[in-house]
Amino acid sequence: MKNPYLPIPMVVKKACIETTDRMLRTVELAFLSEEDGQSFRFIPGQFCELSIFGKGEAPFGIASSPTEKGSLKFTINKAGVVTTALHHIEEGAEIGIRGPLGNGYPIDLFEGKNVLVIGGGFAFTTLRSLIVYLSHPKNRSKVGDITVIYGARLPGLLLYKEELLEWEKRNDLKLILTVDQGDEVWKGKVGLVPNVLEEAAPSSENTYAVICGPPIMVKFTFPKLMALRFPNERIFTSLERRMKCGIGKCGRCNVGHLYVCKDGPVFSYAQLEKLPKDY
Amino acid sequence: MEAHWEPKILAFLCNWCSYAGADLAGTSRIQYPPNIRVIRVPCSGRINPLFILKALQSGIDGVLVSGCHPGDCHYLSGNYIGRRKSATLKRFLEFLGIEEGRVQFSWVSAAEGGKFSQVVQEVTEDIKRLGPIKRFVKNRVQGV
Amino acid sequence: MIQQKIREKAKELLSKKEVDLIIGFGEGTLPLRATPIFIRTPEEADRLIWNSFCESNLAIYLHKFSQFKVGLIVKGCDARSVIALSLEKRFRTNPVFRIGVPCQRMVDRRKVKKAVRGEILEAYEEGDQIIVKGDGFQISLNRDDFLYHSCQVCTHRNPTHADLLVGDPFEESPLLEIPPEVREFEEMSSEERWRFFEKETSRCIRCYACREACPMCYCRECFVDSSRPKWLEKSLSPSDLQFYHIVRAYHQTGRCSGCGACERACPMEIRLTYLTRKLNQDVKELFGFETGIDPDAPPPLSTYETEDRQEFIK
Amino acid sequence: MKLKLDKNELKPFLQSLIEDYDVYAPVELKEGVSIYKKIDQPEEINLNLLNPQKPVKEVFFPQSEVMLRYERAGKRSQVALMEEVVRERVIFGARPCDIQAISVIDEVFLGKDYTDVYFLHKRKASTIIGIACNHPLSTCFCSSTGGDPFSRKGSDLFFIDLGEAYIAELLTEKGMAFRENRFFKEASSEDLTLAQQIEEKASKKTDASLPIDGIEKRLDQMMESPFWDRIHEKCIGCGICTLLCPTCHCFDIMDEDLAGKGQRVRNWDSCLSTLYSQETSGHNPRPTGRERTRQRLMHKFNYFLKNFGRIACVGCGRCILYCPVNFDIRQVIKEIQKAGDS
Repeated sequence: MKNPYLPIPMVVKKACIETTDRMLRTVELAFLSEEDGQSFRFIPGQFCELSIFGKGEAPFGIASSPTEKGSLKFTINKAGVVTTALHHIEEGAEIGIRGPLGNGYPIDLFEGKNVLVIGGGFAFTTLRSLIVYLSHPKNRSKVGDITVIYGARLPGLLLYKEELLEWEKRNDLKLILTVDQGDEVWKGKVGLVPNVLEEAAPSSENTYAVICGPPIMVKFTFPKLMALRFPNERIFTSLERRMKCGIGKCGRCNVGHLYVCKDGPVFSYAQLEKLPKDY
Repeated sequence: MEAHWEPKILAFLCNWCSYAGADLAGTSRIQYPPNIRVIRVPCSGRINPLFILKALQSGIDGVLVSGCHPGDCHYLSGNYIGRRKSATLKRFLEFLGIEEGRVQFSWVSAAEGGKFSQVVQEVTEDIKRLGPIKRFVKNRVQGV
Repeated sequence: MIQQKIREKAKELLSKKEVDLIIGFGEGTLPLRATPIFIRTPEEADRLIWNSFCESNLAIYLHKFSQFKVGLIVKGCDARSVIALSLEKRFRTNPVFRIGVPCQRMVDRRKVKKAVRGEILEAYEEGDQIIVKGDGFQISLNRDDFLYHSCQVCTHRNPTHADLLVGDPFEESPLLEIPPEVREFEEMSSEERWRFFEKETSRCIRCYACREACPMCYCRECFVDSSRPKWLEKSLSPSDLQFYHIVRAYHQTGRCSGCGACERACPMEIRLTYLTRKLNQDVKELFGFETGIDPDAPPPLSTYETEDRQEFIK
Repeated sequence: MKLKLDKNELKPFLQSLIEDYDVYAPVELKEGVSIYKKIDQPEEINLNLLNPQKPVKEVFFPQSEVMLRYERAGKRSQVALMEEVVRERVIFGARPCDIQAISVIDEVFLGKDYTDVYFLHKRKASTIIGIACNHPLSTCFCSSTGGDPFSRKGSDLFFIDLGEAYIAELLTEKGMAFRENRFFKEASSEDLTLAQQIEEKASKKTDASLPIDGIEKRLDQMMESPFWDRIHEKCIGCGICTLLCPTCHCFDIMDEDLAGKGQRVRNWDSCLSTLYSQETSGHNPRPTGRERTRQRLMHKFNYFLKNFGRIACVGCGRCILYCPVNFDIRQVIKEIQKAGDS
């Protein structure tokens, strides 16, 4: 029987610092065994436990899209022991991963619908996965309009800057970037994500909203979506909790009777409303 | 006891005195046993008892903490505060059953290269007499 | 008697709104036990009790209730913990109102249980006797034979610096100078002492109840929980258990009131007070300091005298 | 099948078990303190305490368990999994509540999505010999939580103490393997009648009156109730109740490393610890004793029931016996009823 605690060996293919504060680093991992690579199937919104022997494990949303074959990307905020190690790890080094874990975004539901993606700060990772996935030539026709609102505190803190530039050029994707505080070269919007959302006022008709960001942003975005008449069942968000096992055994990440690692991390607002406010 | 056993001794030396004392011993070509590994600290008052315990647990056979003579502290009172910690910790460890002499203290000024050498010799002899540390040291599980 | 007075004082303080709540003892759900209770209205004050089972050091609750004006029932040890905490500036905003009760020394429920065959279903005090009853038995035990180690040797049963005192102060002398097992320990060789410590700590299950029960263990991050630096591992390696117990005790140097809450809390019955007792002795001998007696004397490890002893330094 | 083991045959019986199995049984570490431990000799067993402090779950889910060992060589790591159980095990002397509790943990660890192989292997390799509680304590309330002092559920063999002998009931396939055991003999009808009488007497002794029926519904309404503001007040946040609980199964995973070699270990964890749910950012969804106490009780009496159709409490009474401040879960259950009904 498969041991769900055994990490799959991968190797760091590429790594780069994303932001001017140097707190966010994206690592691209390749499978050491081809077999592992082939059997690893995931959907946007799922996560993995990254494992560095001697330091431990920590959960990270998968930032790459299932359409980007052969490797996995993760963007890591430097905070604790494992994330610091992940910031120091060199290209070519081995790393373990366990996953894919969790449920992911309900991409089947999105078929034939418009998708509104709202992101803030470094929680944009799994949203990148979603956007790349949906806008892939193979999938683009399956959904209607794609609108992306993405904000960060400062222009330098936006993730995936080169890709953002490319997305801006696309005509099948509407991208609105905003920062809390601009600088001399910033040409985009200045303002908080909930306010920018209110101003952009995307139609809720036939549309699903996906939000991921710091708790405070999510908290203030929900009412704005309500005002735009998004029904609860069509708003999805990804929760973050302290996790260890990632498979619903170790306790700790539950919200009510549901486990963020196993039953989430993606929940609809309708689900969250029924759960205790324990997050 | 293993035939070739040489004790490992960790010495926490105050930057302003004992560390310079050790340096002086070196430049003056005064010999002292090579058993000590030096960690330079800003003041003997900086020594957290956890440092000493962690060293012993990791298999260090003896610990020496050396700072400035009373009245000479670069920060005025660091060594006095350290002295109280040292006094209570030393007694407590001995009470618990860690052998007397595993953890030692000295005052060595920057000018006392000779004294430094003397202290290291004494400490090394004491630890040799005690033998390798057995109590408290962590027996790593197989493979670790 | 004392119980009645405690209730009266509590009612008075609550009705005059001098305190937000009274923290004291109420009837426990098990024989030989009292339990901490939190009284907010004069009507509830009749739930307060006083007997030889009021073992908890209630100063532990001052952290939890720091935003309130607390009236605290204090025995000698609780009172000294309050002083020690205030020396460490734990409650600057709301001073604690201390209702002092001279302590008759508390009964060690485990000792009583072990002296009896069969389960104790009921227990009460009658003069200097404890009457215990169970299925088919009733036994009378001499109270003073069943006291906590920490209580046997206690020389500060009268609360220091209480805001009011309920009951008459006792003459301060220990029931026992040194408990026999401590004397035994002191006569051991270094090796034997280590074996004893090793054996005791080997039962540790790392519940940290000894830490949580101690009013002085309030670090925001305990050294055992620190991940950077990681001082020790969290498994049951004997050395890590010893590490924890050495540092937990040593961190009490000059801060421990000797209440024995750590030892009472331990579900594995690890002997702990002999460690802190030794530290208290040393601090008294070296620096002339006793925890919680002088509300102005700085904690001994945060100060110094130029004439402190140093014969141990080369 | 019901057989009989004379008490003077107990030691040879256990000795024979030790030869064939790893035998785990209650062992006294100090007067009044015991745990389940692997024994080398029958004399080590001590059944004086009804329940050892640490529950029998420890045999299946050790407090500290090495999950894997690793060794780094250059840029690659060698990994060795530590999930195998080398020798078959017999657990002797566990009480019905503790055995019930194992089936509670089964629900989580043997879950359908992922199987905790460490637990599974130990579970499969074990034969459980339960012992009936002739004299339950006043803190026992198994009869309120769906068990009773003579519950055979989960035992492969079940012993009933008749004074001079044990009745040995062989209940499962694993139990039936002992059918031909040379120390067992046939039980007489008098023996069986006596066992019956003891059972009837004991079953009346445990508290069956706790209002646990419907507790889930009551708690559903109580998530934000001021009830929690008061109930946690005296709790000092030590983990005794959770660490000694036979059904609690939370754990933490840590690496223990020494210069490129090391092991990944899991250790029991407790929802009452501040760090349990504290995120690296410092944010804690359960910042105070109020939320943590609520989590402990909600998990046992509401969440677990929602997920698995049963409560996660077997009424062993350990949390009552060992709590330093006399936090009594029976009282809390009653107060939940009061609060829920008002």
